[in-house]
Amino acid sequence: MKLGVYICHCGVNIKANVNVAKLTKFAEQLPRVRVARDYLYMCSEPGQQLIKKDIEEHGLDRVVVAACSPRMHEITFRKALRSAGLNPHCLEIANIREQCSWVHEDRMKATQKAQKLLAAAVSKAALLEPLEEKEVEVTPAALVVGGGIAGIQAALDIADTGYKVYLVEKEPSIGGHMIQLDKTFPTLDCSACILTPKMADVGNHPNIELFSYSEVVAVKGFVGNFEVTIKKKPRYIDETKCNACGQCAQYCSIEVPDSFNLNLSKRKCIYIPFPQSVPACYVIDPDHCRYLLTRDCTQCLEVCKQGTNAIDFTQKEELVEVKVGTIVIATGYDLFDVTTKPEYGYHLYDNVITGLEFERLSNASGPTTGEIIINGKKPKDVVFIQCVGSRDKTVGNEYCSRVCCMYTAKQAHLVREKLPQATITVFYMDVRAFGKGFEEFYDRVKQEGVKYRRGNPSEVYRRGDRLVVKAEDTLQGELVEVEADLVVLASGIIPNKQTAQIASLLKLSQSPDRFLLEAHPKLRPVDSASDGIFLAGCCQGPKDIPDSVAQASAAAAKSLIPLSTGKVIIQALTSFVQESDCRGCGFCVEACPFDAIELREVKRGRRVLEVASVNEVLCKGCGVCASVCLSGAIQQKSFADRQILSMVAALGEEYA
Amino acid sequence: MLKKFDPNIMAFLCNWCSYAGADLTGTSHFHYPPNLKAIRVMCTGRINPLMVAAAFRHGADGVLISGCHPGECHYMEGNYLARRKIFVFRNLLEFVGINPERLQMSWVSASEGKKFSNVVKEITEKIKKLGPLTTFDE
Amino acid sequence: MEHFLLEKNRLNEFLSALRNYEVFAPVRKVGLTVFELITNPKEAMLDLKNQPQSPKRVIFPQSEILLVFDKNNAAKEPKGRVGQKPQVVFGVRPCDARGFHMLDPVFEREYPDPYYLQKRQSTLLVGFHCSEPYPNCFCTSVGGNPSSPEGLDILLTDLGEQYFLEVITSKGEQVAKEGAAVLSSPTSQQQTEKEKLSGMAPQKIRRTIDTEGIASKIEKHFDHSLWRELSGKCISCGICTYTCPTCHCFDIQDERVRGRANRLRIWDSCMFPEYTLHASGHNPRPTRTERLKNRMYHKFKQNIDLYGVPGCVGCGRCITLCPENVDLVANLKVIKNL
Amino acid sequence: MDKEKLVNEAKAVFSREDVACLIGYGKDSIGFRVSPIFIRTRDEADQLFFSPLCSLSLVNYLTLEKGVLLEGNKETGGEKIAIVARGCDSRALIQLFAERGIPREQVVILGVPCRGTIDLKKIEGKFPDARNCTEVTEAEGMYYIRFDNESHEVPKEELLADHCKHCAFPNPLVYDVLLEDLVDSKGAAYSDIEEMEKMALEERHEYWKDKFARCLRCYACRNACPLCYCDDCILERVSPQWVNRSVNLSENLMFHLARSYHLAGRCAGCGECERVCPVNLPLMLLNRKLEKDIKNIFEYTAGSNLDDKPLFASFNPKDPNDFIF
Repeated sequence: MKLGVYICHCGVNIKANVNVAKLTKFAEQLPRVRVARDYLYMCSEPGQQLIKKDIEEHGLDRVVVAACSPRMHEITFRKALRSAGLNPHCLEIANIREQCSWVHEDRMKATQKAQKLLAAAVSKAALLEPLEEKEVEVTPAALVVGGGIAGIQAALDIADTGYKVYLVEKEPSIGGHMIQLDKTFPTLDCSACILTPKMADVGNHPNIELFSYSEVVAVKGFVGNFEVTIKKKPRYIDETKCNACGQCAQYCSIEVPDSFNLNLSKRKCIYIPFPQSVPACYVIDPDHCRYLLTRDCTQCLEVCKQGTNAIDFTQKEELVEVKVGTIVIATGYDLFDVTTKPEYGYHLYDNVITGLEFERLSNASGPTTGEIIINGKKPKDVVFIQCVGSRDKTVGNEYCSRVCCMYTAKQAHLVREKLPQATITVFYMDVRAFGKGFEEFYDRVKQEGVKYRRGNPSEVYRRGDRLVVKAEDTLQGELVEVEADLVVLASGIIPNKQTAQIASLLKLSQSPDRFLLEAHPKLRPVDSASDGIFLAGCCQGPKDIPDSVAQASAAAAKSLIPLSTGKVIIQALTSFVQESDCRGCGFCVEACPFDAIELREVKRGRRVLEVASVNEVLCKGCGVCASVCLSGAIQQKSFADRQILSMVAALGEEYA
Repeated sequence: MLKKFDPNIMAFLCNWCSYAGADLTGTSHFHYPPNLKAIRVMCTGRINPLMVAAAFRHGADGVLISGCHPGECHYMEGNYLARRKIFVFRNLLEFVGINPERLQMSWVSASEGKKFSNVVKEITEKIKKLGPLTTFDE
Repeated sequence: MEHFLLEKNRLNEFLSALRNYEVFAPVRKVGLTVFELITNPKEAMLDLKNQPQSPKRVIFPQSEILLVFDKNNAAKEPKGRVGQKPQVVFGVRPCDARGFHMLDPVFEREYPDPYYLQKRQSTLLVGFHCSEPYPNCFCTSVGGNPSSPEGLDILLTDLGEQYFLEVITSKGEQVAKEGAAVLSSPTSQQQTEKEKLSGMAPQKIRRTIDTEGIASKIEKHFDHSLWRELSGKCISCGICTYTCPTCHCFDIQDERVRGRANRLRIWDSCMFPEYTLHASGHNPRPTRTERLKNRMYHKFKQNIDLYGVPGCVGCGRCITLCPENVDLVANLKVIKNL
Repeated sequence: MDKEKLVNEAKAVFSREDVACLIGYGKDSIGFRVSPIFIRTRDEADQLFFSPLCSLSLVNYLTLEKGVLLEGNKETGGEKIAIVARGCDSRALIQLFAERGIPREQVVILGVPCRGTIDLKKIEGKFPDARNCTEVTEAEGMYYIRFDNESHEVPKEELLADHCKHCAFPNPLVYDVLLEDLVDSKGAAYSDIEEMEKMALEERHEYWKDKFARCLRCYACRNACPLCYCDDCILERVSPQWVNRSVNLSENLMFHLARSYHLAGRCAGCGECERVCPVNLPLMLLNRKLEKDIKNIFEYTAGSNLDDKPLFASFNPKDPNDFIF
């Protein structure tokens, strides 16, 4: 066995804190090492050439690279090995940057640690075995979960490329939060105007199969071959027949708060969320429908029978199975629950509202047809409070919601437009106007006579028939009380309440802010940690519309890679069974979280016995099986007991 | 002069959370003592407590096993399975008179770079206080 | 050689006088009687009846470092391998002393083994006449005797208040000199009593077997189905071989821990399946039947062919300590009666 | 135990004609010793007996050199093995069945309710010169022992095997034939373990160091264990080498940590490891310590239920988390 060891300076990132020359000398005397070199940037083209040349000239059969984390460049170096004709899995990386030079101050000790890490990598490398990477076919279809702007964009991009898309939306219509908004900052386009054509495109797209009023309930399989179970909730209306004539709603006698308008108005029990809904199909609210509850009302049924006869009370919940190659998650956000900040009085006063409620008030299709009327009156003094539920450790949200500064500025502008006489005050902590045209818009709003006061209000309370917002103006250094008859709370963004459920369904991780975690914050911002599953929009973190759209298109592009290549390489680090050692106890079968192991009969001499057998396609390579096996028969490739133990032994030695 | 006790601590870190978290510690340049040396595994569920015993036998004064927070395992259950095994093994160690504090387990996510450095600092201090593990010196 | 008398209450003084020797004696450790280096004569427990392990390990330890390697692969002898002082093993039963006699030719002939021989030459055996044999003792059936001095340098016989001390070899004479201050001369009456005890001893042995002709029976019935019955109870553990005073098989292993690399000699046991496992995976003694047969063949056929005596001193440990009561004497009888 | 009943039931087992071999207890000719005997014909069943001296477990013979008991009796065409099993043995059997060591259908179980067995080391220590014991019976806390034409009465406490003192499963949990009426069972008791737990860490360390330093690594504890039945034990392998061959405290401790860990959630409490140890290591303390923790914390008892998932292949999100750093 011939090993090559390659030690990277990473410019000065490693070299500054690790004695690279000493490390190279040290590497030279390690067992089986044929050649040891150090280089400025091992990951660079010339660096990789060094490795390739040595593989060819010295006939190296294992390569150890001491550099940055394997999570950074393992793939880079594997490719280098492959191009030099060596199996890419004959590589071991010693992480002497992230876990050594960057975290230790004492150069001597960092060098000593680097020696140990390198010795461990060398001892493991000697035991590495070439692994075969297998390919599997990809189902040429994608699943998009969530029908907000991100989901819509992703679905359209994928479908336009010619692949089938299943778009699942839990609400009766796609559109998400964006369809509820009035104008969009900073350009002031009408949100619905720019969104509804895209929604219509979804509805009409030959490659998109829309599952509205549906949820994903189970996902099995792996990249290229996901099997998804979708639960279709009964609308009690035949989507193919309903022409959204609206007769039914006229006859329906039950009125319930209209959730689309954030309960600021009422709707009927049989309803369409909003006129441009896609699909353009009514839905019956099962919690309130008299027929469904007590069977004593058939008004809508009667009237519909005279029309398209679309109402069907016999509809049942339906489970549909689809097969897809990739999945885009675009489950969006929820608004921070402002009642958890009781000092702002949202639960007490009707004229304290949230930013989204303001959007509905201001929206021409909203409950007041766009007039800003609260308690029957046009407010004279309007106060906006920013950062409600954002940048606030007391409610567990340390992050900035990224949209509130600008939507507040936009809403202040709308107030100015609609109520030219009103005084408008914005309380803010910092104004973050970082996007294209944002600062200019903020400036414009200030010019329009909107008073920005720096300070985080401590309380909103009623004095007489008016509200008082109490705050410390931290620029003036004074306590201020501002009277208002409308207070708008710029509530922040939190992950959709179903995020945790989605995460466990798809085995995705969540970051501490509870948004879904991307595979890498810089380099893989739209990938999840699971192959074939991508993230778009606010499920990954707060975003404005252009960012959501951009990420959605990125996620679509990423998910198209396996679809268009038609093949994915399944990971090689699966488990394998040494059959002669297997006693067929089935502990691994029980322990495997992926049902990837089964017992299979084999003949051993005259005896027929059962041994474990791994389905490499289902195996995700966690190695749980290997840790419960008493006879050591099942092992994980590249993480076998003997490989791990060799590292343990090497780390236990002292090196000069 | 007595040589100052410089403990040898071995860590088994899961690829997805704690190893990534340790990488983030590096990227963020949070410092911690160099006593701890990590072995990457794909999941804490891979870790067999006998590996811990082997680490002690080969000279570790302390062992850290770190993985994803409960419910966040990349493989769904690996960390839960590991926790159970390590719990039992710690009890066994204690019963034969080896301080169970020498075997630590932590949950460090990919985003908890700061936490990782704190964990390493604390465990290093802890093992320094306990002194060298001499049971396996022979 | 000379005869002396040692007052029992002066035994500690006698042991203390052996300043120039490292003294091994049976000591009681965690409920067991084992031979260990003693620093204080009071530690010695002259519990002859309860020695589950023979003193074989004093000269032929279970694990013995032969060589130490350093980083540059330079090999050297381990420090302090050979005792600085000569050794005395005190409290040896005559059968165990005979055991050393059986080991000697193995390590002397063909390939003289310096590790064994150096220690053997610098070790002196002080034995006790065996007045109370174990229920499973059968030394008289394999050429031994509870009062035999064979293999010993000094033999003590318990006379009640005194020990009758016989010097057997010149090495023993040296020890007697060291302890001369506490030794006196026996009376003729004591001499007679000692001889009487010696004469009675063999009658206390309960178990006997006439080993005449067994070797040829084993040879002849090597493929007999009865071996399978005899080995039915055996669980393939190493107790019989590890407690046997004459078993001497060992394995050589290179081990590396914490940067220290050692070449070791470690006892092996023919009861283990791995003992004959070939690198190919083939095992010529795959089951307990072959292994148990081999052990009996080796002791009662091969050893006689090689060294003229059975490789067994009849100490009975393999019978007493066998957890499943595999009974060597009973098995020999079965074979003999075939 | 009524010998006649035992023999008759054993003979009845052979009348089924599908039983190749019956593993039972036979009186040995020496002292108090009892041996496993392998009955292959109806007539041989007369050799069977059961008394408090039957302290050994026979279950390991089911898996030792798999299938050898069956192959030995080709002419009968038998397929099944019958076995005399006490409470602890039945737990071992359940565990074996659950982990597919042997199929349930292949074993005919003659269940013996057990009042505890005598520690051979204790009784041989008390009567070292006994040549041939002819009878041991138990009544009201006393053993009545007859050997060499003498009769002795000894309090049960004095001779009872340590692991039997704490037995919570005296009755067979699984059987095809029950040989006696069931006996009363106490709950699990762990006073011995609790005592050990009270010791200072250092003190316990010294205690075990002294013990493990004595280990001969004869592997009798493993080979006698009904649940250590891998063809090729990982603790004897050289790649990976979990335990070096050197016999010293470090390696011995490694071996025993691994051995007891491998029995966590599997040990049936039969005490074989301790019984066979030639250097008297109190190995059941380790096994029982784990059994106690596993029972108290995970509510898991090995060998009590055929359908239980293996302890370490299952979890509860509410498993202890306090120890996490």
